[in-house]
Amino acid sequence: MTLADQSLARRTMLRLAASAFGGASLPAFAADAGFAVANPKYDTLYQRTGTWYTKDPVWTGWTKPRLTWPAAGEKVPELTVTIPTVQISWLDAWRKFAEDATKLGLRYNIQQVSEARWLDQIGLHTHGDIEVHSAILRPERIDPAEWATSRAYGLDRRNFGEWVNEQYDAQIEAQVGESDPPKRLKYVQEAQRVLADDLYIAQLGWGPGVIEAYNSAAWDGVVRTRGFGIGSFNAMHTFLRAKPKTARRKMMVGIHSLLETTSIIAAGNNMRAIGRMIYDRLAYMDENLKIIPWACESWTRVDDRTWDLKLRPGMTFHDGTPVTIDDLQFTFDFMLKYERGNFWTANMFLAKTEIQDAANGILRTTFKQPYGQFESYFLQLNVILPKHIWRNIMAEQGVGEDPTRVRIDKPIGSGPFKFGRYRKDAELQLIADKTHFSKPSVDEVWAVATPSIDGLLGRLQSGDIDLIESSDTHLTPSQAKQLTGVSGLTIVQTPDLNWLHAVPRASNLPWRDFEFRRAWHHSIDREFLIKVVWEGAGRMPGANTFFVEGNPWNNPALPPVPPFDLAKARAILKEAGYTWADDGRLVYPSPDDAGFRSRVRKVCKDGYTWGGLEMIG
Amino acid sequence: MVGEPVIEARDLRKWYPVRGRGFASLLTRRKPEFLKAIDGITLSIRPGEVLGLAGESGSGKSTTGMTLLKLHQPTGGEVRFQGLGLLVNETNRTRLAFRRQAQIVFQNPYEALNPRYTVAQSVGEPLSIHFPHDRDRRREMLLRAMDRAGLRPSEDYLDRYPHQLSGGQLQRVAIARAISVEPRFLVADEPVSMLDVSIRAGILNLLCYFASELHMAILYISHDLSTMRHVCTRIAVMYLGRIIEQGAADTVLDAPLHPYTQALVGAVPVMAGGRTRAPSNLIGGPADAIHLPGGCRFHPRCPRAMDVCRERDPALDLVASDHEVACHLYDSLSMSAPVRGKQ
Amino acid sequence: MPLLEVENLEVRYRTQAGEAKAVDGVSFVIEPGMCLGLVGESGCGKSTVAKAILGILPPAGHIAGGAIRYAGRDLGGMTPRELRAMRWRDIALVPQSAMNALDPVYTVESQLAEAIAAHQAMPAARRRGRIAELFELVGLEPDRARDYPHQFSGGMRQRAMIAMAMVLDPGLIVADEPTTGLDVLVQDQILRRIRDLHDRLGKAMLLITHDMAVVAENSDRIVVMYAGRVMEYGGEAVFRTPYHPYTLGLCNAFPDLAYRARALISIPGTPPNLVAPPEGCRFQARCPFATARCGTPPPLIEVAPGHVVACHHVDQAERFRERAADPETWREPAR
Amino acid sequence: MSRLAHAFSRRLLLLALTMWCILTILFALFRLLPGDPAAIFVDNNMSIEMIEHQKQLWGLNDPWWVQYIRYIANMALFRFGDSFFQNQTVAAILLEKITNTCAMIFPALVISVVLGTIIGAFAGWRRGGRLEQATVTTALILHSAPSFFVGILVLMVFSYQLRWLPPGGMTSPGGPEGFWDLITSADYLRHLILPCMVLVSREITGPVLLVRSSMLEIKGADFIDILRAKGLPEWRILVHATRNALLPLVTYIAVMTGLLLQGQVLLEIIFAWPGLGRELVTALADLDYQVAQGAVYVMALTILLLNLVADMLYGFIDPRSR
Amino acid sequence: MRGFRVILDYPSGTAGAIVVVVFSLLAVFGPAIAPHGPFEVVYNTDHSVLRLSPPVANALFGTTNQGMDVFSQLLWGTRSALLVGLLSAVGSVVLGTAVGLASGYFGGWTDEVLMRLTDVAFGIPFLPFAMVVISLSKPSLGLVILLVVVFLWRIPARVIRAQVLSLRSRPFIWAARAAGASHARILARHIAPNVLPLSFLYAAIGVQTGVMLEAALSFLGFGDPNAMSWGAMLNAAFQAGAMRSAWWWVLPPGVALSLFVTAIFMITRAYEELLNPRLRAI
Repeated sequence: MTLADQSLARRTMLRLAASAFGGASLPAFAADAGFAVANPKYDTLYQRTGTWYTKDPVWTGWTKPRLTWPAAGEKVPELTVTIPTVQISWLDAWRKFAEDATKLGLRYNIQQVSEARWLDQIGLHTHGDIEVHSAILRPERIDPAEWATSRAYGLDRRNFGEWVNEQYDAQIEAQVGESDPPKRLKYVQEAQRVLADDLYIAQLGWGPGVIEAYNSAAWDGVVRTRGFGIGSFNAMHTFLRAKPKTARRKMMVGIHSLLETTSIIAAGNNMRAIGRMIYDRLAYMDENLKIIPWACESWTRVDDRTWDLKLRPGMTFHDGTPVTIDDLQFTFDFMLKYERGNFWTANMFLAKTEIQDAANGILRTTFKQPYGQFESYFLQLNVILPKHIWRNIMAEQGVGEDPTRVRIDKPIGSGPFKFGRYRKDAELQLIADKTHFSKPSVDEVWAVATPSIDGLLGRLQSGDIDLIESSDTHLTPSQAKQLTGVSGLTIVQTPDLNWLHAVPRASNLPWRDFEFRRAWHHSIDREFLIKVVWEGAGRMPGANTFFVEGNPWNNPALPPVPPFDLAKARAILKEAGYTWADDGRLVYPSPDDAGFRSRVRKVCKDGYTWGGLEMIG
Repeated sequence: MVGEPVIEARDLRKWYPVRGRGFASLLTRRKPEFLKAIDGITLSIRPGEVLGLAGESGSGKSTTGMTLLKLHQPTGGEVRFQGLGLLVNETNRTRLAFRRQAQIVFQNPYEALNPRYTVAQSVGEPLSIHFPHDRDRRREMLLRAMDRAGLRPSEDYLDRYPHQLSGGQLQRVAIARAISVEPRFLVADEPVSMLDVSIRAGILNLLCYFASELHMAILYISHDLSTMRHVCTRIAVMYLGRIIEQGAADTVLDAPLHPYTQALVGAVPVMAGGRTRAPSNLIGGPADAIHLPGGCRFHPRCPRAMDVCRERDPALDLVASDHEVACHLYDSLSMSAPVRGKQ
Repeated sequence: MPLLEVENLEVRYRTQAGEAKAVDGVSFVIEPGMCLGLVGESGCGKSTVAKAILGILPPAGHIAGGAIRYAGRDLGGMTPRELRAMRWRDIALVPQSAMNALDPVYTVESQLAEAIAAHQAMPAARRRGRIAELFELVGLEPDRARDYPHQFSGGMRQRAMIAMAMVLDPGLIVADEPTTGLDVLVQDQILRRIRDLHDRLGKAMLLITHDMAVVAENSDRIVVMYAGRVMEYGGEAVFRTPYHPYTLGLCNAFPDLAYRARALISIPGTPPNLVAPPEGCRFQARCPFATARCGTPPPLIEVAPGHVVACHHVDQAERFRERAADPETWREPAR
Repeated sequence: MSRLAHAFSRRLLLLALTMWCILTILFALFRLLPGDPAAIFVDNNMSIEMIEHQKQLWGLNDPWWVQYIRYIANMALFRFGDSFFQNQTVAAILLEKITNTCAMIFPALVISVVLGTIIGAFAGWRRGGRLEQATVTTALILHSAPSFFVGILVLMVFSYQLRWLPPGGMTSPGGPEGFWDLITSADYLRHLILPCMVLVSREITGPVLLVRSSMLEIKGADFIDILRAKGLPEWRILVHATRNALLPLVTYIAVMTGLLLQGQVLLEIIFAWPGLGRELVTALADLDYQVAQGAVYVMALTILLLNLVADMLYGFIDPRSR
Repeated sequence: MRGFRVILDYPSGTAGAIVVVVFSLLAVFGPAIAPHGPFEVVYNTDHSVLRLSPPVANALFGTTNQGMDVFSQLLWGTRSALLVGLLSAVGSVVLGTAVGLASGYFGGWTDEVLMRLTDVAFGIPFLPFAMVVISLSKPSLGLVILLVVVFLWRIPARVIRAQVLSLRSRPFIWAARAAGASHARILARHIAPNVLPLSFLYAAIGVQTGVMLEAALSFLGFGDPNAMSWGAMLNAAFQAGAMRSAWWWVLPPGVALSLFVTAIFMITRAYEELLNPRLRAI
């Protein structure tokens, strides 16, 4: 289930008119609450709507005691983990982690809340000690900017652990401004090293594996895209290249839900992926995640912040109008003028576009700053909108400045699939555009909404669908096992890039103590998650990084994940001055333990600088 | 017939609002309409006297009984019990005192007892309310009441449940309950109309006994004039919330004056009378108690209606000693018409 | 030939306690044009007799013996089809509490029309005419025919029931407690209407009631029932010179408006359990004059022409009448 | 004003009052439960200024009573606003989903009522028979099996194993479009069979038991004896009895429709039926609170309106209450 | 109680009573006899997980996809299911009876206000409403019970009010009033005992409805994730896509649910016939 993450992304779509930047004046940070930030640059991390977290009674009620020096003999408090109720596997894993932690004298308070509440809580940083989250892949999320920034960068408000490591942040800031991929890789790898070294996030497991089943009696040549599998609309290679074995040239795809808009500007995950099958992206990735030209035949780097794009010649929109460089320029103009949602991430640094050579279809794009994510964000996320349709659409529909309110009932693009018929929450027909340069072999692709895994498996078994759209739904090994006997079905596993991580509240006690973090890492039985919960379909994480082995941005030379070893954990804690109370609970080192004091002040491991919250008093 | 009246009602009124109350009618603001179940009646009963209240269903007989007992709150008028007004200065103590003195027996004996109570519990309930701390006295009064009600020997009945008793026995239990606290005033609301002929007499005789021997004042409510002959000392005839004729039992039954009473008496089949009764000549059925006709409320049905009947509401006037009638036919006969607030 | 002969009728009900002999050997005869009054207290089986005659006993009840003959034809020997054809055309019913006797969701007219339609083909217009005619006859406004039963008052409903009973011009009308629950004035009107039908149209009637005065006023012959059996059967003499102690008791207990000063005397005790009735006379347990002989079934003795009494002691009737007037005679024996 | 009109206006007023209470509860639920409503609308990626602007747009900075009045006014006028995530008005979304849900429940309702009445009438008429016992017991067992359980079982048997019937949805992919074309097509009927079967198996219990017990009551009524005494054939009497027994059914049908309308979430998920209940589940998961709020409101309103209709209808059908 | 004995007069009532007693025993003693915890993973001898196994010796009803023992889960689930059923029944009936008594007995504005409240409760669609509340707050058994109570009290309230209204005008109540009994005495001694059988009936119906609704909510994923209940088991099986193959996982909770609900139905039907003699007439 990936609804949670979807919503996070989707919430971006709530659009803001371009004029939305009205200045709301905030009261001073921390006023008299006693909070202070080591490096004032990071004040903004604690800024929330209309006020500061330091003014939020829930947040301060939680944080203040955790920033107060523990008294002599004070026990390490219960550690709160908040898990959305839909994530049954997370809970299964944490039950075991909690059981093990008890042996260390740690108590977990596992809170289960509805997904809505969970999002609400992590958004307000009131979720407790640990945020658990899993990866959901989209092509652009292969880019390091995505997770490395959101979960660990000191200025990002999705940095739920409020971990502020200035050395790490320097690498993140450098990679964003580095437009040369090899150099950027260096920064990213260095950032990963800091992250893994400082033991901030905990990778719980790599996986679960991408296992899928498809109707091999009817289809040949499905394509396994690394991390995405065979049936993803985000990586549509199968739909472009699969060959029908029978007379039926329609491919039926089961999909969890189809309850959305058909406007690509307003769409959420699924529909946006489908939208990009209808509209052409500028660049795409192949099954090995290598960026390949798509609607842009090629692109040339002019300097740090300037690129020339060359449009692929001979493309036409589905209504027969040829695609011209005008359309491309119009698209960027439209995005710059209105769009602050889905395409904002791709275009936030774009400064301007000029037509360089109309005859050869060359457009020059200029950015506000050196731009490291040009290929992975800018080229992959942007599409070409038909100018003749979109030119006056905002005015015609009277939607003011908000492009998400535009209704596009029958999208027309230049992509490999034409929009066929659509019934919300039921079915969507995509008709292959045989004139497209990628020339799909199928005639049609039908997405059939089936809201339960049980229904999807049943339909696979009965032959009503050929495969399952895999952005949302993979099979577990036991599900795959159930389908192995079914004639005509073939089970395939694709190398995966997924993970499940936990982010502790680094700025708070006891996590402020690096030695505690170190011991904690040893208390996590990652193997249980992989062997039992994921039924073996996963890998032991090689390191505490978001870039799973197999991801092009992975740093192969990282310190390994601390192994599950309760004895070692105990030894570390003992070494660091922790003791155990009569009831077995872990007790903080004595208040005059100088080593403890200095570790807690520094938060980060020796060699790094802490820029975040200071202890009170 | 001696002594001061035990109970007296003066210009007693009980009106029921007919339209629904509540939020919605607050909002719709409809004018309230009233069903005038009792519309200004005056009566009194002395110790040892049995007043029969006769009339068709819907005439307000039962409501009168309930209102006299304050089981319904009167809308207007006055009820005096042993000379004291009941509506003023009511305290919990006076309320209880009144409850001890005034009791009721209902028509349907099958419904008159709590099905989950034994006879002893039912009969003993008033006692335990009024003498909560005196066990022996309660026991004694209980047995006396059972004996007086003819439930002999009482041990046979004490532990039985209502469903184990016959209708007649049930009615005796109900009576025993009513008289257990030795009240001075008893309302008997159609006490025999649901009983078989063969056992009616016993109940009626009990009532006579209470009046004559225990000097209770009894209001006997019935539509059956033939039983009244045997029980009542006086009879009042009600029509649409008013008493239209009142007098000694034999006088009213043998020489009724009001055309309505005449019709009522004439309509009772008699065993020995053969087929000699004259046909009733009333017109139509009773009027709507909500939209009462102007003038005499009986005039639309009255075979002898005159012009004056349509205009003026006749008062209950004395026409002979202990015989009152509210009818314009007897205007000339009326002796020293007592002045009571005429509308 | 008598119109209706009931001979030794036995009706039994299945109850949880066993079979109850609700009617046990009841016989009487109704001649054309005659009104027979069947009087008795509740539970004596008088309504069961009516139901048996009409063939509408509830599922738990059945005729266990005897015969009911209408115009010489035994109802027991008829096919259901013949029975159905006979019902209402020959024997109609004016039931107790007309409140529930009419289907509340159909108009009165349609319920009358239905009775006609079930037995004879008649064009709708003529049917309506017939109904209007009957309404006039019973004193209802014909335009009220299309009202629903609840729009009628109790008296009007009972009149409508009479009209319905008359709709096929039956040979016999069974009136089962036709005025119970009605006010005196209405009761009087209804009874007069029924008597009128009987007198004027010569309808044979079976009038069932617990009200002795009603029977006395309206019937040619009287049957007194007690606990499923006939106690006394005869003309008006039944009440004037009763022979049976039960009839005596009833007369003493009945408050009559016409008698001024007479002590009312009730009959002590309760009716016998019909599942296991006593041997012999059913009244013996309550009878102040009972002797050992009463333990055997009493003979039916014709004390006067057409006046039959089921008692061992008819010879002492004179003495009984005297003693019965004394309340002490009926004093409940101590148990 | 006639009595009926007066009763009707009184009922309407009460309905408005009730609806107002329910709306207030909804308002309180969505706004007073812990959490910042702004967190629902905004993304952590946005700048503080954008979020503030967004709050302004949604009116979240207004005092609660201003929000409350605006909310009640909007709801009363059926202005549910726009869906956060589907750029469509909530009203349009709900209308479509209600239509779909109705396309599932109405056939089931009709079958349940008609069949249930017939079975119930016979069961009540032939009281005590083995048939009656069997009917009642079967009805109870069918009613007790949770519909989601039964739903999955029938899917397994008829769809996945035997492949006789489609595994869910309202139509096959590419089936007929347009409301009338759809509901008159054989394809839709084939898709309807399984959910309808499950629904009927469950909902038929109500009419069966209700008609049976009112039949039992009516069977003892005096007028049935009279009908028999009138010499009417048995079936005519049965017609009379059934017509009387149907009166309480009218109320029941309305209540049942309301229950069905709100309660088909489970079946809609199992049978992939694009209905109102499923929309609500998705809306909640997506935090599309405008839709969720509108859906609950519409369901509550439907229930109340159906109750009103039932009361009024009862007034028309039962001559006694006219 | 007299009622219980009469229920046993009906064969179906007896059957129902036996089933309910068995389930109650399981609810009380089940967890003690359960070989495993509700979430405990069962391992094979070679320390691999006994995953999706049909019934075997050390997992009587087989295991789930996570290797948890279905038999143990069923026993634990019986406890939570019955707990929800019982508590929501008690809660709703106590509340409903109180409202019904007050509203029916005192009438007037008390009645008006309480009945309008009941109207509101009748207008609330349960499942949607419960889903909204749970998704806005923290799911727990307590919340589920509370919601079921909020949903259920309205029916006993209305029925008991009607009953009280008819009782209130019964002569024996008037007689008690004439005897000087206070309102409290009449309510406690005369009215309440006479509506208790109805309350009992609605309590039984409440148990059944509570169990059903908890199962439905759990099945939709709105149940308490820490409580193992029948609905949660079905939900787990459904989410695991194991419905079509792991019959040993699906059938126990499904059958238990149907059986329990049927059993209560049987009891309430028998009890209803007891209360309404018309249904009993031969």
